Amino acid sequence: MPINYYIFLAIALFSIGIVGVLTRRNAIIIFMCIELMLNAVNLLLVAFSKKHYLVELERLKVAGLEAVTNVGTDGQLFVFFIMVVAAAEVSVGLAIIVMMYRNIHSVDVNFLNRLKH
Amino acid sequence: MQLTNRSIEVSRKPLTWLEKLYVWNIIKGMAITFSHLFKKRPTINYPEQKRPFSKIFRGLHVLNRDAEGRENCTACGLCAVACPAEAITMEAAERLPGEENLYREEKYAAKYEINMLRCIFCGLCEEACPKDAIYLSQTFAPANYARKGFIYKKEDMLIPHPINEPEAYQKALGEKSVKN
Amino acid sequence: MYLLVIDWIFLLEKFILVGFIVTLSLIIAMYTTYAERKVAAWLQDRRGPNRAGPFGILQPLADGGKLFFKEEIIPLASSKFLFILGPSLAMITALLTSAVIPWGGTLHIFGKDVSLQIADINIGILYIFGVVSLGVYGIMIGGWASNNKFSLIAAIRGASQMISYELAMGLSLLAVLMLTGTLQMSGIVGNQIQGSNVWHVIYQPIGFFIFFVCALAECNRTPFDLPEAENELNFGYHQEYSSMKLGFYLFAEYINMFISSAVMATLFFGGYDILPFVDETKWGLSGNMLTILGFCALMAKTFFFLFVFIWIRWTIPRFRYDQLMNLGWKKLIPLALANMIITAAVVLWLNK
Amino acid sequence: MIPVLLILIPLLGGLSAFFIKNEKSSRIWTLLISLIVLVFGVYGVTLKAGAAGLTYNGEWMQALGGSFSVALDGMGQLLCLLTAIGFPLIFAATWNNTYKNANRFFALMLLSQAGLMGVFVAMDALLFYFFWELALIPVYFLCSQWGGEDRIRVTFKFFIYTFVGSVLMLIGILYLQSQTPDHSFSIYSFYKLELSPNTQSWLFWLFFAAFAIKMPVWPLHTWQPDTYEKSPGAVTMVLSGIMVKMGVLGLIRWLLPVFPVAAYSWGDVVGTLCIIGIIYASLIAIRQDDIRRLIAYSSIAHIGLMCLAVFSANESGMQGVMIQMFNHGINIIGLWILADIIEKKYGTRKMSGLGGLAQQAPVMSIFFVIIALANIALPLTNGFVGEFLMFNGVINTASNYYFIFIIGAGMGIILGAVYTLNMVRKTFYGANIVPSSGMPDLSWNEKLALSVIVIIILILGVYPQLFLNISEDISKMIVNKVDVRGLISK
Amino acid sequence: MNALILSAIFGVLMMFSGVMLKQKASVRNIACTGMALLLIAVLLEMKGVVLFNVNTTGMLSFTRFTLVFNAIIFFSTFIYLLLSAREMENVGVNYAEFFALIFFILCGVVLVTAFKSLLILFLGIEIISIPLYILTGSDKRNLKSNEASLKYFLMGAFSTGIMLMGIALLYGARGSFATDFSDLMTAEKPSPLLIGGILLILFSMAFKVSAVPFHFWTPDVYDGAPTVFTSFMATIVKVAVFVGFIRLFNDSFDETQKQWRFVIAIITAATLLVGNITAVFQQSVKRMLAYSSIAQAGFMLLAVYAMNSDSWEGLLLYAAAYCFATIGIFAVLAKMNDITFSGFNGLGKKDPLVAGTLSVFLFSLAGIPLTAGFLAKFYMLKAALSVNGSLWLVILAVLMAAVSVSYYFKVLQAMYFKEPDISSDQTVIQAFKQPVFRWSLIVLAVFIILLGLFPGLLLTWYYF
Amino acid sequence: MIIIKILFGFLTVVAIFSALMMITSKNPVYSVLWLIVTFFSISGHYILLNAQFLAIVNIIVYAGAIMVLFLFVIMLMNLNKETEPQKNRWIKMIGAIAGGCLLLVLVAALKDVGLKKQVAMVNGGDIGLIKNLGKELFSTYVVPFEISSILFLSAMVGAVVIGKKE
Repeated sequence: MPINYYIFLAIALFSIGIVGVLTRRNAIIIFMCIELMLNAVNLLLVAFSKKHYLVELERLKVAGLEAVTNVGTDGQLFVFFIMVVAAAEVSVGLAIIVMMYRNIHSVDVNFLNRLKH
Repeated sequence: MQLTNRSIEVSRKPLTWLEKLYVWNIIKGMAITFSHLFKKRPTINYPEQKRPFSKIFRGLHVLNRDAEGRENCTACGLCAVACPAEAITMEAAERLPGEENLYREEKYAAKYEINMLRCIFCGLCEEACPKDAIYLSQTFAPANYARKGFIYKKEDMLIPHPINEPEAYQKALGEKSVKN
Repeated sequence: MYLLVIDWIFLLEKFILVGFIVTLSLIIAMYTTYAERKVAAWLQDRRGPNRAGPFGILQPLADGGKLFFKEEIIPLASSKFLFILGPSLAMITALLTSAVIPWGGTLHIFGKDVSLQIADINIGILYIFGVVSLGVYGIMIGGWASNNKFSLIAAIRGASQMISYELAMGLSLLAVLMLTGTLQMSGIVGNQIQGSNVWHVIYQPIGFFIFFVCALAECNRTPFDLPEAENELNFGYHQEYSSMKLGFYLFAEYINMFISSAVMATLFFGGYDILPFVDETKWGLSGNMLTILGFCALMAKTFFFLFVFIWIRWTIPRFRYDQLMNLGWKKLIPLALANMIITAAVVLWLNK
Repeated sequence: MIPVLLILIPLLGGLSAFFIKNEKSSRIWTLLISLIVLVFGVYGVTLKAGAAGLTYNGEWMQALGGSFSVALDGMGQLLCLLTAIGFPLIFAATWNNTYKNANRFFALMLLSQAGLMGVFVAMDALLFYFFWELALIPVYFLCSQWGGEDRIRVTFKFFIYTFVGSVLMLIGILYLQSQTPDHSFSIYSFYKLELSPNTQSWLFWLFFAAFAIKMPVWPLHTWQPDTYEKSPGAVTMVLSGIMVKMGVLGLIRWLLPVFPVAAYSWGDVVGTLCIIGIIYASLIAIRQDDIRRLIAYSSIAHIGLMCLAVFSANESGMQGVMIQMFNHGINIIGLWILADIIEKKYGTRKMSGLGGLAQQAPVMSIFFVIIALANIALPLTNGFVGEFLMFNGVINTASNYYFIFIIGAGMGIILGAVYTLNMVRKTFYGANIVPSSGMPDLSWNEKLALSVIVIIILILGVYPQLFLNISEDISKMIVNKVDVRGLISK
Repeated sequence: MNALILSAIFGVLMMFSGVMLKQKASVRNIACTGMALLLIAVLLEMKGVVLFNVNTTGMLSFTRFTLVFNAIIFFSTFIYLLLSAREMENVGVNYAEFFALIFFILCGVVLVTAFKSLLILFLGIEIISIPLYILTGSDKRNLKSNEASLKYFLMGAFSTGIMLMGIALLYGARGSFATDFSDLMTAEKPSPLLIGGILLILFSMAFKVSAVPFHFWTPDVYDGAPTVFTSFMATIVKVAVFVGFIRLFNDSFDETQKQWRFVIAIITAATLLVGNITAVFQQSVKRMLAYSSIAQAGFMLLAVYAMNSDSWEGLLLYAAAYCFATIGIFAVLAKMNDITFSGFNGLGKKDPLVAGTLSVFLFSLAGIPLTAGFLAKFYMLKAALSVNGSLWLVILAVLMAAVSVSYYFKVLQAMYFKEPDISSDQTVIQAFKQPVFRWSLIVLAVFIILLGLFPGLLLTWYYF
Repeated sequence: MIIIKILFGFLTVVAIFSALMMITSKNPVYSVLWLIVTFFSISGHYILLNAQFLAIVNIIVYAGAIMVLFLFVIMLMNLNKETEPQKNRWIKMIGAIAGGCLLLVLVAALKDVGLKKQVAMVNGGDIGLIKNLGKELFSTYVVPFEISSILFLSAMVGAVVIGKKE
C-alpha cells in the first residue's frame, strides 16, 4: 500500500476526532474523540514503521547485505507506549468525569462556566 | 440460671490467618458434597413407582353408599358445621316415592359440594358424620386447569355403585373396611 | 497470515476444522447443561433429568427446542438493535476463543499433515485475552439495552467483575509464560511435552489456582455469579430476555466454561499430553492414534474441569459484592504478583 | 572613590533609616547623612575632572558585559553638587512637616538620592539603567503614600510613563551592547561605535523616548503637572529640581555622542517638539490659578528650552544647559519651598484665593521675588547666565530652521516672564484678601534654606565662571563627539 | 539520573507514608527532607557523583543545563514545600498522596529537561500532566476545582493527541525518534512531513506552556485549582515544559529555524499582548497571576524564538526568577481568605516583613532592576535582539512589560497605600507568623535580589 | 495483492464510517460501540501490516479495557439520548468547518509525500512480531519502559485520590 493511503486515512480519522472534540458537548464523548485521535496516530506510526522497514530492506538488498533488520520496531514500540499512556489517562480522566458528575449531575461541558465569572 | 446442660460456650476468638484463607474449609465442603455422589438416592420415579401411604392418610373425600348402593348422606349439615375451612355446602331434598333404592333415608343431599381449594383435609367432616356418609380416601386431589374444577360436586365424590360396578367400588373402597 | 494466502485445500481443511470445533463446543456446551443438572442432582442425592431419552440424554435438545419455540419478547423501551446485539456478542466471543487452542497433535490424512488447531498464531494467549476481554460487551450491552435497572446493575457488576479478575488472570499467566518463553499455545503445550514432560501445574500450583479462580469469575460461575444473583437482581442481566436470546446467554456461559476448562488443561495440564512424566512416543502407537488419544486426553481433562466447575457451583455459596472485589484486588492480584516475581527470580537464578 | 561614596552613603543611610522608628531621630539621621553627602559632593566639585578620586571601575556582572564603572565628569560634578545641596535644603525647608511613618519617608528620600547620584555618575549603560529605575521606585512610593488626593492613580501614571520610557531605552542599550566589539556596556565603548544612520535613527528614538518622558518634552508631559501637584512638597522638589535633570543628562551624555547622525537628522523634529512644548506650557501656565500647577508648567517650558539648546549641539549651548541644569534645580527648589510654605500657611494654593502676602510676610515675599526673578533669568541672577548661553547656542544652531527656534525660545523667555511676574503680582501684591494666619513670617529653618538658595543665586549670577570652568571640558568633549563627522559645522 | 530515580523512590515513599504515618507533620517533614535530598543529589551529580549508573541507550542526556535547571527546580520545590505544605493538608484528606504526586511530577520534569528522544519527551509531559489533572481537581467538593480539572484534562489530552500526531509525522520523515534531525536538513527542500510535524508539535507545546492562542484553559484552570497547586503548576511545571520546548527545538529543528521562527514570533507577540492586557482587568489576584503567567510565558518564548546562548542562560535565570517570585506570592495568597486585590489592603502595616518580601517578588515579576526578574527579562530581550528583524517584537515585549507593571503594582498599592479593612482577618496574619514561612520568604527574597545583583551566582553553575 | 487492496478498502471504509457515526450518534452508548468498531478496523489494518502484537494489544487495551470503562461510566451515569445536551447549531457548524479545514490543509500539505513511491510494507517483515518488539523493548527501550511505570503509579494514585469518597 502506498504510504499516502495510510497518511490520508490517519489524517481523516484524526480530523474526525478533532471535529468531534470541537462539536460535541458531552465530556465523555470528547474524551472518546481524543482516543480516536490517538488511534489515528497509532495507525500512522505503524504504517511509517513498516515503510521505514521496507526502505531499509531495499537499501540492504542494494548494498548486498543480509536482509535482516529491525528498523521500524521503534515506531511500533512508540505505539505500545501510546497505548500505555492512553490507559493511564483514561483511568484518571474517567475518575475526573465521574467526580464531576457526582457534583453537578451532568457531563455537559457547556456547564463548565463557573470559572468564567 | 442454667436450665439445661446443652448450652455451649461460643468462641469469640478471631480467625487465625490460616482459617481466614478458607481454603481448608472449602476443601472440606467440596469433599462433603463430593461424598454425596456416592450416597443412595432417596428419589423414586414417581408415576411409575409410588410410595405407600400410611394407614391414616387423609386424601380426597368420598361420599359413601351402603351395601345396597344407597347414598348414606342425609344432608344433616353436621359436616359443614364441623368444617373449619367452610369448604362444604349442601342442599337438602326430600326423598320422593320410588327413590328408596337411591337414598337410604327420607332426606338426602340434592347438592353436595366441597371446595378442594379450601379444604384442609383435616378429616373433621368424617368425625362429624353420624351416618358414616363421608370419609377421606387415600387418593389426593389431581391437578386441574381451572378453579371451577376444584369445586367437587356430589357426582365427583360418590363412591361407585357396589352392585352395578362392584370392581370399581372395591377399588375405591381401598383398605377402608365397610362399616355398616 | 493464512487468511490472505489463498490455498484452497488449506482453507477447506480449516473450514472443516472450524466447523468441527464449533460444533463440538456447541454439543459439549449443550451437554454441560445436562451435566450440570445431573451432577447437581447427584450432589443433592437426586436423580436429575431422566425422562427425555435414556437417562435423559435428549434433555438438552428438549430444552433447546423449548427455548426456540418460546415467545420472542423485545421490551418496548429497550433499544432494539443492542438488545439483539448483546446475546449475539456473548455467543460470538464465546466461540471465538476456541480458534487458538491446540486440540491435539497433527493427523496424517491423505498424505497431508493436518494440525488440530485452527490458527497457531504466535500470540495465542494474547488472542485469548483479547477475546475474553470482549466478552464483557455481551453482558453490558444486553444489560443496558434491556432498560431495566436490575439488568443494568447486573451488567455493571458483571463488567467490573470481569475486568477486575482479568488482571489477576493475566498476572498468573505471566508466570507460565516465563517458563515457556512463548505466547504460542502450541509452544506452551510443546513445552510441557518436551524434556521431562512436566506439566506446568507442578511448577505453578499457585498460578493454576489463581487462574482457576479467575476463570470462575470470568465465566460468571458460582461463587462469582453476582451478575445473575437472582435473590437480589431477579435474574441478572438477562432478565428481560426470553426465547433463544436468553438461550444464547446461557449457552455462552457454558461454552465459556468449556473453553476455559480447555485453556486450563492446555496451559497447566499438558494440553493433549496423555500422562505427565511419560514419553508417549515410546508406546509404539501410530502417530494418528497418539493424536486421537491426545485429543481424548485433552477432552478428559476438560471434562474433569467442567465437573469441578459444576461441583463448585453446588458447594460454595455466592460472595457478597465487596468480598468479591476484595478478593480480586487485595488478595489475588498481590498473590499473582508475588507468584510472578518468585517465578521470575527462580527462572533467572536457574538460567543464570 | 567619591562617586561610589556618593551612592553608597545615602543608600546605606537610607536602608538604615528604615529601622529608626523614632521620628525625630530619623529626621536628624537623614539630615546628617545628606550633609555628609554634601561634604563629599562639594569635595568632588573641587577636584579637577579626571582626577583619580573621581573614577571607579568595579567588577560587576561581567558575564553580561557590565561593570561597576562610575566617574564624575564636569556635568556629573554639577549635578551631583545639585543633588548634594538639594537634599539638605529640602530637608531643612520641610523640617517641620510631619509625616506618617516618617522613618520610611526619609529612608525612601535617601534611597532616591542614591539613585539620582547613581544616574549622574554611571559610566556603564547597565548601571545607568539600574540607577535610572532605582531613582524612580522610591519616588513612586513617596508620592503614592504621602501625596495628595487621587495620588495613587496620578503617581501610577507617572510611574508607567517613566517605566515605558526606560524599558524602551533598555532595548537600545541592549542593541548597542550587542554591537560593541567587546560586548560591553561601557559608555566609552558606545562612544566608539560607528552605527549606520538607519540604525542610529531608531535607536535614537528609543533613547529619546526615555529621556523625553523624564524631562518631559511636549507630547509626553501629561504625567507631570498632576504628579507635581499631588506629590508631597519635598518629593515635588526632588522631582522637578533634580530628577528632571536625569533626562537632560541622558540627552547630553548618552544620546548625542552615541547617535550624532541621528541627532543631527532628527534635531529639527525634536526642536519643533521643544518649541511647541515651550509655548504650549507657557500659555497654559499663564492660565493657571494653582501655584503648583503653574510652577509645574513653567518647568516644562524651561526644560523645553534646555532640550532645544542641547540639540543645538554647540559648545555655548551645551555649557549653558549644564549650568542651567544646576541653576534651574536650585531655583525651582526655591519656588517649590515657597509654594509649600504658602500652602501650609494659608491652606490654599489658588492664586485667586491669595493676595497681598507681601504685607503679611515681607521676608517671604523678598525671597520669592528674588527666586522668581532668577527663574525668569534676570541679569545678575544665576538664571541669566544659563539662559543666555543656551540662547546663544540656539542662535548658533546648525539647523536650517534656526530662525523658528530662536523665535520660539525667545517667546518662551518672554512668556516665562509673564506668568512668573503674574504669579508674584497676584500672590504678593494687590488687595489683601488673605486673612492673617497669625503664624510667623518664616521659621528659622525655612529662612536658612531660602537664604542658601538666594546666596547661590546671587553668587552664580555674579560669578558664573566658577561653574563654567567645571563644565567647559565636558561640553567641549560632547560637542566634539557630535561634530566628529563634521556634520554640525556647516 | 540521581534526581530521576530518587524522586520516583520518594514518590513511592510518600505514597506509603500516608498509610503508615498518622501525624501530618511527619509526612510533611519526610517530604521536605526528600526534597532536600533530591536537591543534594542533583548538586552531587553536578560535581560528577552519579549514584545510579543506568545505560539510557541515548534517550536521556544530563547536560550541564539540565542539571542546573533541575537544581533550580528542586530548590524551588523545596521552598515551595516549606512555604505551602500546610495548605496542602487543608485541601484534602489525601495529603500524603499529594506529596507523592508532586514527586512524580518532578520525575517528569527531569525527563522533560533531559530527553534525547521524542518518546521520553512524550512520557515526561504525560508524567507531568496526569498528576496535575489530579492536583487540579483535588478539592473534590469545590465545583470550581472539579471544573478546572475536567477542563484541564480534556484540553491536555487533546493537545497530547496533537503532539503525538506531530511526532508521528516527524517519525515518518525521519524514521527515528531521536531528537537529532540534522541529517534531514541537508535536503534542499524539507519534507512536508517534517514541517507539518514541527508545526503540530509547536502548537501542542505552545498549548502546554499556555501561549496564546492556546492559552484559553490557563486562567480557568489556575483559578479553579487549589491555590497551593496553582502555585506549583504555574511555576515549576511551566518552566520545565519551557525547557523541554527549547531543548526540543534546539536539538531537533535548529536548522529549520526559518520555518518556524515566524510562527513563534507571532505566538510570542500574541501571548505578550493578550496575557498582559487581560491581566490588567482582573479583580482577583489569583486570576491576575494566572494571566501574568501567560504574560511571563510570552517572555520565555522569546528564548525559544532567539535560540542562542543568551537564551539558554536567560531561560535558566528566568526560570529561577519567575519560580521564586511566583511561589512566594502564591504562598502568601494561599494563606489568605480574600484573594481579590482588596484582600491585600494594608498588609504593609499589618505585616511589614511579608509585605516587604512580597514587594520584592512583585518587583522581580515586573522586571524592576536589582531583582532577578529584571536580569531575566534583560537576557530574553538581549537574546531576541540578536535576531534580525525582531525589533518590533522586542519593543512590544518591553511595552508589555510596562503594562505588566500596572497589574503587579496594584498589589503593591493595595498593600501600602490602602487602609486595611476593618474586618481584616486576624487569623490570616496569624498564619503568616510561622517562622518557617517567614524565613522561607526571606530566603526567596534574598535569592531574588542576589541573583539580580550577581547573576553569575547561578550562571557559573552552568559553565563550571 | 488484490485481496489486500480489497481488505484495505473495506477496513478503511469501515473505520471512517464508524468514526463518523461515532461523532454523530446522539446516544453515547452508540458512540462507544461505533468507536469500538473503529478500533477493530484499525486492528484489522494492523494485521494487514503484519503488526500482530499491536493488533491484539489494541483490542485488549482499547476495546477490552478502555472502552469497557467508557461504557461502564456511561451506564453508571445513565446517559442517553435525553441527557445529551442540545447544542448550538452554529458551533457545530463551525467545529465541522474547522475540522474540515484541518483535514484539507493536512492533506494538501502531505499529498506530495508519496511522490517517491514510498510504500508501507504489507504482509511481511517480522518487526511487528512480539519477539522482536520484546527484544527491542527490553534492551533499547528499557528506560522508557521503566519510566512508564512511574506514569502508571501516578495515574493509580491519582485515580484513587480523585475517586475515593471523603
